[in-house]
Amino acid sequence: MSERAPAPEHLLEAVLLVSARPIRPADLASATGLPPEAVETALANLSERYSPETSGVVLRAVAGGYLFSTNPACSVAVERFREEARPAPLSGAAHEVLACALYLGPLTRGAVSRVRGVNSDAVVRNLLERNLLAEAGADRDAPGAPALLAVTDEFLAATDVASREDFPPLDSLVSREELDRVRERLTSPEATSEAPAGPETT
Amino acid sequence: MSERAPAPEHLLEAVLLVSARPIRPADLASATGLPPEAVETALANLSERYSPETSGVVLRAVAGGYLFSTNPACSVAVERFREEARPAPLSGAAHEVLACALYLGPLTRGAVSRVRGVNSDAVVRNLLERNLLAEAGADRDAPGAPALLAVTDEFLAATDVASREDFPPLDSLVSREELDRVRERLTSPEATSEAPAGPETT
Amino acid sequence: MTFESAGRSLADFTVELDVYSGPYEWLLALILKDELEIFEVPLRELVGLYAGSRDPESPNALDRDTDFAGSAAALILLKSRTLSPAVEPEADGEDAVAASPEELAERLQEYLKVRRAAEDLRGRFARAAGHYPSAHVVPPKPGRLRVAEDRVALAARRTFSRLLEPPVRHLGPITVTVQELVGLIRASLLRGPVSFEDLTRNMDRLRSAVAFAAALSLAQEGGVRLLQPEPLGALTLELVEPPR
Repeated sequence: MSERAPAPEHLLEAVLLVSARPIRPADLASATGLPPEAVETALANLSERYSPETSGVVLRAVAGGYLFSTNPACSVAVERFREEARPAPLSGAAHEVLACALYLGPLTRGAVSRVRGVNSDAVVRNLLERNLLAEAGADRDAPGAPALLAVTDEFLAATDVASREDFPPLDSLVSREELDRVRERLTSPEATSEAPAGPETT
Repeated sequence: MSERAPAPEHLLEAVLLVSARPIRPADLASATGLPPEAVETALANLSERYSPETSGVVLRAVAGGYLFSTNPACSVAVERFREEARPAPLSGAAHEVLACALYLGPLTRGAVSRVRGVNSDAVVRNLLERNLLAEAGADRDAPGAPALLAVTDEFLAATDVASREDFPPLDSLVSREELDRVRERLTSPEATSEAPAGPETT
Repeated sequence: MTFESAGRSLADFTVELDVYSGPYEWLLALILKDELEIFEVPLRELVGLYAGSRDPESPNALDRDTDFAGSAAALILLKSRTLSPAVEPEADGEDAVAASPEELAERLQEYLKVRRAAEDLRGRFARAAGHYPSAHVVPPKPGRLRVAEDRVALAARRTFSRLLEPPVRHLGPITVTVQELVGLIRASLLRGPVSFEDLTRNMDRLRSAVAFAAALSLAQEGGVRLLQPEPLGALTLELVEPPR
């Protein structure tokens, strides 16, 4: 191999950056492929590098695992950033998924993907994170009882409408035949779905 | 004053940790309350601390702002930790459509298809889904006012450039001689001559 | 005829035919823009050229093959479509008008630039891959996000009225090549003229479509004559005697 393997500390830093939850040393070892002792040593080094005295990012040992957090000394800046940050605008795909949940919901991830004709799991995940969609019960009739997705009050607040009834009715938007086609796609069983099959993330 | 104010670098680190999108220097200044020059200096220091050679977390200048990302040298560990495969690379057609939007855009789907000589709607759809393209207004002069497509900040981040100006100018990509050869070949009389029967080769 | 050594993709595949010499991709562009008669392009020769340029050891051999097979299939389709009697060109008024060579040159020049830009982008994407953002994101304050009501309605209209692309899974993998069927047609014709119906009696639809394209290709190259006494009537193939 012409390239040097990254240092154990670097591997841990990268994994710690992409986890919002504490990671157990055993999981760090299995992700990085490092022996447990190497993980221990690297964590000790990182604790120094990411200490409250030396950094705005601190490495905390919590709940049996390790986690990056902001240094409490910097919390004013973080809070102000949060106040001022402009939320990322919604994509066209996100609008489509919201329209599905608003007009056809509550419905499963699979149903969203079938109606749109394209795997929508990533977009759904993003909308859940942003609190515009929420899981509202489960479809007990489907195998694995997948969660049902619905729009949230926060979504309604973001659109500035008083209630769902303020949105134009569905039949004013699309024709009878088109609606029938949508319903057909909606109720077609998971197994014969033509929507690109993505891994079901549950 | 009993507590010392955190160093500018620490304030920036904390704010950078809590954003998945590039933050403009002006927004960093406003969140941290630092003067722009102090932000500049601190960013320069952080670029060294979080460089690909020295860290598993790297500070990138992309899409007009600054962003913490994992070091690509550590991506295998990250992907193993998240149990997520790296997204499939884009097709050649997708790269062409993005090149159209970047250099000739904002432009309509029809214009993209005309430049490429093939219908590009499906490719466009996929790129909208991946947030690399977005609809930015509409062409009011065309019948039906078709949407105009433009590249997004996600596109700039995914191609690792700070701004559009970092792309080479379109005219620099092909040499004058090559372009002349195309013209010559197409406008010379032989180019349209009748084909004699092909030779038997089997 | 020559070709430059195979590179990363079909971008390096250069062909020299009587009607055209230059990059394969431009040939495709020319044909797709109706600027080069599809009949003038000897498909079999093209396949031969490609086969000769193949490097099975190359790491992206499969990609290249797939790209080529895809474009060759498009050419076959185009060729057969062009021959079928009642197909109108696309109702795209502006494009239906034959462009002058100057206009075409301009468009191809632009396309070439876009091609190069696409290659440049491919490299940039590849170099930037593997960057993952922080997961420690704080959510923005509730109420800061605005969602435009009319955009949701518009998205509903778009989503619910979209035609799904027809499923193609039932077509299965394409396991037949034009060369194969060219060989088969030649062999059948050694015993005398054959009707297209007899030739394709035991073939599925895909094979007969490719057989048709192969027959057209042979006819165009002058090795085979196609006889069809009346429009849409029975089609007979016969071997053309080589000149002595």
